Amino acid sequence: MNVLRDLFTIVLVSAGAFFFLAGTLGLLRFPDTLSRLHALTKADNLGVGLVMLGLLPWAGGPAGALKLIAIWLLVQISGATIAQLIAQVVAQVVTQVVTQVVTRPEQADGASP
Amino acid sequence: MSAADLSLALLVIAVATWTIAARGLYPAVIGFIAYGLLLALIWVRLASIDIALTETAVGSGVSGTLLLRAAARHRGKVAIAAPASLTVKIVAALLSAAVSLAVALALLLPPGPAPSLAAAAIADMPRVGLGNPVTAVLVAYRAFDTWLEAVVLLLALVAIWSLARGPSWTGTPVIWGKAAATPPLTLLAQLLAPAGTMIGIYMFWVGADAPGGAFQGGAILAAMWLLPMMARLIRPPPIEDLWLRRSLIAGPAVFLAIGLAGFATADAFLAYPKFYAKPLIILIEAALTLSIAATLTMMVAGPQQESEAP
Amino acid sequence: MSETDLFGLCGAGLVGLGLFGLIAEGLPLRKILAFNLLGGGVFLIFGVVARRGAAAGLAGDPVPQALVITGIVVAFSATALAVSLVLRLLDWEEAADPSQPGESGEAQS
Amino acid sequence: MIQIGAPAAGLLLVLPIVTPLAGLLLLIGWGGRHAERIGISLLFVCLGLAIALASIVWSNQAPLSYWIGGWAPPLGIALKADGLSCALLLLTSVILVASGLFALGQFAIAGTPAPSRASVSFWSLALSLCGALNIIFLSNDLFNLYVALELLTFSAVPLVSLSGTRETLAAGLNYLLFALFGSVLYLLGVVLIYAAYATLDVSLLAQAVRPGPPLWLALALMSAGLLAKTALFPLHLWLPPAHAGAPAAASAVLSGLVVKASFFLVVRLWFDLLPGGPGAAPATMLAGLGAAAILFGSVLALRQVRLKLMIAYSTVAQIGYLFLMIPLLNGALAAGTWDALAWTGGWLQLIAHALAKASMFLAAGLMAEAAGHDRIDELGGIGRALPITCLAFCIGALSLIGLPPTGGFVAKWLLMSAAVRQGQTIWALVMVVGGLLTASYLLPFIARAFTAQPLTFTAVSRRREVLVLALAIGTFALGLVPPKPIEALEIGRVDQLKASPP
Amino acid sequence: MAEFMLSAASFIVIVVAIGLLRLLLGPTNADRMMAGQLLGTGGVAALMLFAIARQSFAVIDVALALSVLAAFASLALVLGGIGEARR
Repeated sequence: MNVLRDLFTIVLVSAGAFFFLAGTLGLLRFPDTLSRLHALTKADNLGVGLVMLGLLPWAGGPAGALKLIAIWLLVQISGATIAQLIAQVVAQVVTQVVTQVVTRPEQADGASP
Repeated sequence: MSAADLSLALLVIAVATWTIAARGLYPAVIGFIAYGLLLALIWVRLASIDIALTETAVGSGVSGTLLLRAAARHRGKVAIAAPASLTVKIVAALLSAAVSLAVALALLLPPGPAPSLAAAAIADMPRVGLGNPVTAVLVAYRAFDTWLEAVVLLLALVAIWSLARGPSWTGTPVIWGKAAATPPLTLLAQLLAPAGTMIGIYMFWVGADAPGGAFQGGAILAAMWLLPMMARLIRPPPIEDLWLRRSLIAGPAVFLAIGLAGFATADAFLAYPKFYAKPLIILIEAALTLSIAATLTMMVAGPQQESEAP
Repeated sequence: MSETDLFGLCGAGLVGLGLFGLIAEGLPLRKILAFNLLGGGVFLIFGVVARRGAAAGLAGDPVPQALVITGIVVAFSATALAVSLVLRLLDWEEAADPSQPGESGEAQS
Repeated sequence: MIQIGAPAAGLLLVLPIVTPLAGLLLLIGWGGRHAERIGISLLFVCLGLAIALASIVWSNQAPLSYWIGGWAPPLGIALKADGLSCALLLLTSVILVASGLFALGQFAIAGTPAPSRASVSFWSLALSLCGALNIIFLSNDLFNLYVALELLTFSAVPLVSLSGTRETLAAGLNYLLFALFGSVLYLLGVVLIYAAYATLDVSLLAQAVRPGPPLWLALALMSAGLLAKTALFPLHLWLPPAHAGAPAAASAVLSGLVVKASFFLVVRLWFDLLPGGPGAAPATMLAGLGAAAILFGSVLALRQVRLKLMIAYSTVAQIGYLFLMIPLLNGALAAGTWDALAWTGGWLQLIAHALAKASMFLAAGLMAEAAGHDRIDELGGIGRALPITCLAFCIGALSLIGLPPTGGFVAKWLLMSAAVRQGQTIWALVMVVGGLLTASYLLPFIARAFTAQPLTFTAVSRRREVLVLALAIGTFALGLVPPKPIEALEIGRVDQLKASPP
Repeated sequence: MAEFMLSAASFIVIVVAIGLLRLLLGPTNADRMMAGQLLGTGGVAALMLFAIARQSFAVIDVALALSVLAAFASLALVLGGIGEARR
C-alpha cells in the first residue's frame, strides 16, 4: 500500500515537473508570442494539477486536501482567464502596429511595446 | 544550503538587477513582481511563514498592482531629477558597493552566538493567550508599533486624498482608465472574488494561532475588492461615504479604545485584562482586517476626482 | 556556508543594487522601484537575523519577524504616496500646458 | 515622585501621543465640516498636556519613563521624558498652535460651507505631525522611532504639495524620495544593531554596546539616513523648494520643527546610545558638514530673489549651527566632563531658530498675501504697509544673526564660549562668519522694507499680524530668560554622565 | 519521500527560473507577462511540495495566498498592458 502510494506520488509529481519543463522550453523556444502562450497555459495548468494530485494522499486530512484542490482550482480559473486576456493584448498590439504601418509608416517603430 | 537555496539567491539578485537595468518601465515592474514572488519563496526557506504571506499579499500583490498602474500611464516625462551623469553613476556605484560589502562583512562575522528575544517572547505567551508568537509580538509586546502602523497606513491614504485635483473633500477615485469590461475578466472577478474573500477571512482567523493575521488577511481582502472594480462590475465608493469612513478607522479606533481602557482594566496602556486577552485581541484583529482591507483598496484606487481640469 | 549566510549575502547584494538605483536613476518611478528593492534587501537581513535567533523551540526570533511585517506595510504606504505624487505630476504633463501655473508659492492662500 | 509604570506617568506620556492621532481618526471618520474646530482644539489640548508633563518633570527634577503595556524592554517599548524632551514637546505644541491659529479660515472654499480638501488635509496632517513629533521626542525604541519618522514624513510631504501646483508636487516628490532614502538607511542600521544586541531600547543599548566596526557601521548608516531627513549639507537639495513651496502655516512647521526631529535623533544616537560620545573623527566630520552648511546655505540665501526661498536657504544654514554642538560635547566627554554650555547652547539654538523661523515664514506669508508675490525686489517699503509683520520679521532676523537681546544671541554666545573655552576656536570662527553672512542677506531686505517707497499692498488681517509678532516676541523673550529654567534642559543628563564609564 | 518532494520543488523552481529569461528576451510585454505567470504557478507548485515534504501546513496557506494574488497581479499586468498597448 505504502509502496503504491509512493509510486503514485512519484509518477504524478514527476509528470507535473515534466510539464513545467515543457512549458518553460515552449516559452523559450517557440517562435511567436501566441504559440508560446498556448504551450505555457497547457503546461502550467497540467503541471500544477498533476503535482496537486500526487500530493493529495499526503495532505493530512480532508482540510489539507480541500486546500490543495482549492489552490488548483484557483490556478485553473485564473490561468485560463489570463491566457485569454493576454491573447487579446497580443491581438491588439498586432492590429495597432498594422494600422500604424498602414496609416503612418514612419511611426511604426515606436508602436510595438 | 541546498541547490534550491543557491538558485533562489542568485535568481533574486538577477531579477533585481533586471529591475534596475531594464530599459522599459513596464518590463522593470514585471521584474519587480517576480522579485516579490521570489522573496516570498525565500521567506518560506527562512521559516518566516508570516512574512512570506505578507510579502505575497502586500509586497508583491498590492504594490505590484499599484506600480503597474503607474507604469502603464507613465511616458517617462516626469523628470524632476535630470538623468544622472556618468560621474554620479560611478560615485553611486562605489558607494553602494561599499555599503553592500560592509553590510555583508558585518553579517558574516557575527560575534559568537546570535542573541535573540525568542525565549523571552515564548515565556510571556501564556499571558497573552495566543499560539502564534509573531502575532503576540504584533498585538501585545509591540502593540504600540502595530497601532502606529495602522495609523501610518491611514495617514498615507489621507495624504493621497490630499493630492486630488479638485477643491473639495469629496469625489470618487477613478480606477484604471477607460478600458471596457471583457467577458473573461468579468468571469474571473465573479469566480475569484468570493473565493478570495473567504481565503482572506480565513487568513485573519488563523492568525491567532498560526501564521496569518490582520495584515495578510486585509491585503487579500483588498485585492478581492479591487478585482471587481478592475472588471468594472462595481465602482469604488466615493470618499465621503460614511460606511467607508467608518471601516477605515474601525481598526485603529478599536485598538486605541481597548488600549486606553487598559489603563483601567489592566493597569497599563495597550495591556489586556487577564482573562479577556484573547477575545479582545481577536476583536482588534477583526477591526484591523476590515480597516486594512478598506485602506489598501482606496490607496490603490488613488485620489478622488470630481472635475476634469488639473 | 549556511543558508542564513547565503541569504544574508543576498540581502547585502540587494541593498547595494537598490541603493545604486535610488541614487543613480533619474526617473522618479524607477527610484520608487529601487526603494522597494532596497527595502526588500533590508527586510531579508531582518529575516536572516530572525532565523539565526532561533531558540526556545521557535524556528526564528519572532521580534524581527514582526518588525518586518510592520516594515513591509510602512514601505507599501510610502510607495503608494510616492506613486500618487508621480501620477499627479503626470496630470500636469498630460495637460501639456507650457505655461507654468501657480508660479507663486502662495497659490493656496 | 511618580514611579515607573504607574498609570499616572503612563497617562502623561501616552496622552500627548495618542490625543493628536485620535484627532486624525476623528477627522477621517467624521471628516469635513468640523476639521478646523477639532484640529485647533486638539492642538490646544496637546499644549496643555505638554505643560503638564513638563511641570511634573520639572518638579521631580528627574526623567519620567513608562513601559507600554507593562512589557519591559527589550521585549516591550519604553517611553521616556527628560528635560530636553519636555522642552521640545512644548516647542512643538507652541509652534503648531501658532501655525494653526494662523491657518484658521485659510483653506475654506469661498461661498460654501462644504469641507475643502485643503482644509481637511491641513488639519489632519497637522495633527498627525504633532503625534509623530511627540513620539520622536518620547520614544526610547529604535524601531518605534523608525515608524514615527515615517509618520512624520507622510505628514510633512503632503503639506508641501497642498497647493497642487506642478512645482510643489515636484518638490514634495523630491522630499519624499530623500526621506525614504533616509529611512531605509536608518532601518538598515537598526537591523545591524538588533543582530548584535537583540534589543532596540536606547537605554539598554547604552549599557550593552561594544564599540567596534559593526557598531560604527550601524551608527554611520543610521546617521546618514537621519542627516538626509535633517537636510544637512550636502543632502539639503530637497529642502528649499519644499519649504518655500508649502503654504506659510505649513512652512513654519516644516522649517521650525520637522527637520529638527531627525537632528534630535542624531544626538540621541551619538550621545545616549554611545554614553562615551562619538569620538573625535565622527564629531569633527559632523561639525565640518555643519560648518559647510552654514557657509553654503548663507551664500545661496544671499543669491535668492524670492523671499520664501531665501528664508528656506537660511534654514539650511541655521541647521548647520546645531551640529557645532557635537564636537564640543564630545571634547568635554573625552576629558571626562560634561559641557553644559555647549548642551544648552545647542538646544537653545534649536528652540530659538524654531520660533524665529516660524514667525519669519508666517510673516513672509503675510507679505506675499499683501503683495501678491514674494519677489524680494518688489517688496521694498512693505515695512510701512505691514509694520507689525515687519517688526516680527526683524526680531526673527536678529535672532538668526545672533544679535542681542534674542534667543539666537544667547544660544550662539553659549556655543561660542564653549568653543573658546575648549580651545576649539575654529567653530567659534565659523559662527562669526555665519553671523556676518546672515546679516548680509537679511539686513538689506529689512532696510529696504522700511525705507523704500511702498508699492501698492492690500491689507492683511490684524489678528494674524499680532500672532506672528507673538511668536517673534517668544524669540525675544528667550534671550531674557534667567538661567534657572534653561537648566531644565539638563534634567536627566547629569545622572547619565555619572552612569557612563569614564 | 520528503527528499523526493524537495528535489521536485527545487527542480520546478530552477526550471521556472530559466523561463524568466523571457523577461530579458521579450520581445513584447505579453511575453514578459507569461514569464511572470509561469513563475507564479511554478511557485505555487513548489510551495505545495515544500509544505507536504516538511509537513508544515502553514506553507499551504502561502500557496493559497499566492494562487489568489498571482491571479490578481497577472490581471493587473494584463490590464496595464492593455492600457499600454492602446497608446
